[in-house]
Amino acid sequence: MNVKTQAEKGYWVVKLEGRLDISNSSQFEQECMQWIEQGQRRFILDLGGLEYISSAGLRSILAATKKLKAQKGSLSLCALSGLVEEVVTVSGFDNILQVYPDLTQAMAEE
Amino acid sequence: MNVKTQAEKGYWVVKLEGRLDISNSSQFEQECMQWIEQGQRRFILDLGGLEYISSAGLRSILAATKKLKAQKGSLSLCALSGLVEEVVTVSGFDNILQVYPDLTQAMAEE
Amino acid sequence: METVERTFVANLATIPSMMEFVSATAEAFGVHPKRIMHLELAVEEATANICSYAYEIPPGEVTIKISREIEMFRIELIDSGVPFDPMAMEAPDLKAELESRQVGGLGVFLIRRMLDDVHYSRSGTQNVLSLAVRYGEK
Amino acid sequence: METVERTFVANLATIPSMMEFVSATAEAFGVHPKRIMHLELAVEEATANICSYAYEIPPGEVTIKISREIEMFRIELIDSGVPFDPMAMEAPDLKAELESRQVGGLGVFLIRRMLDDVHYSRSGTQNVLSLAVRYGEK
Ligand SMILES: Nc1ncnc2c1ncn2[C@@H]1O[C@H](COP(=O)(O)OP(=O)(O)O)[C@@H](O)[C@H]1O
Ligand SMILES: Nc1ncnc2c1ncn2[C@@H]1O[C@H](COP(=O)(O)OP(=O)(O)O)[C@@H](O)[C@H]1O
Repeated sequence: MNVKTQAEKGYWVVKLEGRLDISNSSQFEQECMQWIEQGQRRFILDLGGLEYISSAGLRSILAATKKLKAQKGSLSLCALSGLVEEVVTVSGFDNILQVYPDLTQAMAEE
Repeated sequence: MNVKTQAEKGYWVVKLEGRLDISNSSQFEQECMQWIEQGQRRFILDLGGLEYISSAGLRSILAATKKLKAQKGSLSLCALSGLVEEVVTVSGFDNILQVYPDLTQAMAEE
Repeated sequence: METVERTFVANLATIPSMMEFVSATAEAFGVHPKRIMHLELAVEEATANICSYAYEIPPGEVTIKISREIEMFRIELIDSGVPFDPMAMEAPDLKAELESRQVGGLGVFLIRRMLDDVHYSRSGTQNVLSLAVRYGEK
Repeated sequence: METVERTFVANLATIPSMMEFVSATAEAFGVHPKRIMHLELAVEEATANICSYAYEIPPGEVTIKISREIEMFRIELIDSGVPFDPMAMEAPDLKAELESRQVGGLGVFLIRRMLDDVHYSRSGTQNVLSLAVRYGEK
């Protein structure tokens, strides 16, 4: 998986590309925790380039979200498609996380 | 790969099962070096259960053989079949190592 | 050839190879790419569980048997771990709020939701989890 | 389906998945088990070299393209690393005594000996290594 980050209009935008699965989810979770420690509070995960996610991937996102909430931060998702959209919907994660069609809307409405 | 060892009639018999390839050859080489440090000198590698070997695998066997020769020890192979036999022959390793049809002959003639 | 089979060491590092075995075979047999993703997901979830929970003394083994049936592409995951019937599990509470949302229980749920046919049987000392999808996009 | 293709990160940890991709596809397309072993060996040797030598700043990528030709099962390994033509290498000295035997140079030699057709081409910024076997035991 490729991870690119960028600070933009007060958001911490994290672009994921490829696959978020059991082989890299704990590393990704650690990275999230580091960004939070470094003071980032308003995360947007841009999943436009993410092709695959498993429950291990969801778990890492959930852990980061809980940590952020505890620090009065937020985490939202945007640009889901294909399997990723399906998994997020089927698992009900779209009920507990904010999900936006694209990055512009995520930054406007969040 | 499964590795089973046994001291028998003055030989250190190492039975390899499965695949000896780039993912496990350096670990195997380390194990050989440890056995040599522990004082084992006359190795027989029983390859009856080995299904696959690559140049990385050959390299680890060659390294162990050189080390043993330097300590006046020896290493021979036995019970080769299928791809393993082919790779050993094609690479000319049967010219530089003793190769026997089975363990009994390896222990008798070495 | 109607059936292929492979046995893997059941540890987390081999899961990518197991997924690759299934998806390459599915691709060769003409399963729709979308359904291959569903299969991959199910294989990751099920094998991750086998690696983590099935064996009292890990790592054990898991055999993947693939059959090209007429209407379905089927895989069977066979392990010799503790008896475990994933079909007997309750679905997680999908309506739970973030704070109370449990991190576990999703894997089995996803397997059941993504595929066209899932069933479990215990055969002697083995768990057999049978997973199938149709070939088309559906 | 006549061609399948997959791109992998070129590092040693993904080699088992690359080998699995090739051998599962070969098995599905009816290549003889003995020839599948030859293919696996060639893929391990060639991809290990790509992972180790091709990229100045590793890891790069390697694409594996598989084609089901009528007489041959063919795979192409495509990387964007430094130009390297393995067919131009000299064979290692197989008669060398143990003491002088070099540990390197065998990989490329095995690829050339085990398969029915091997050729290299440079296409733009890419190395393309084409490897093929017949379907039968031979
Ligand atoms: N193969 C297995 N053998 C024994 N127990 C299992 C097995 N697979 C799953 N379980 C049990 O079922 C629970 C739910 O599994 P799952 O839905 O994959 O979620 P998670 O692994 O995230 O907890 C696990 O926590 C474990 O206790
Ligand atoms: N993809 C590659 N790019 C650049 N150089 C390579 C590549 N593959 C092989 N080589 C060179 O060719 C040599 C021989 O390779 P090989 O026959 O596989 O043996 P080994 O890797 O054991 O040395 C290597 O040592 C390396 O210098």
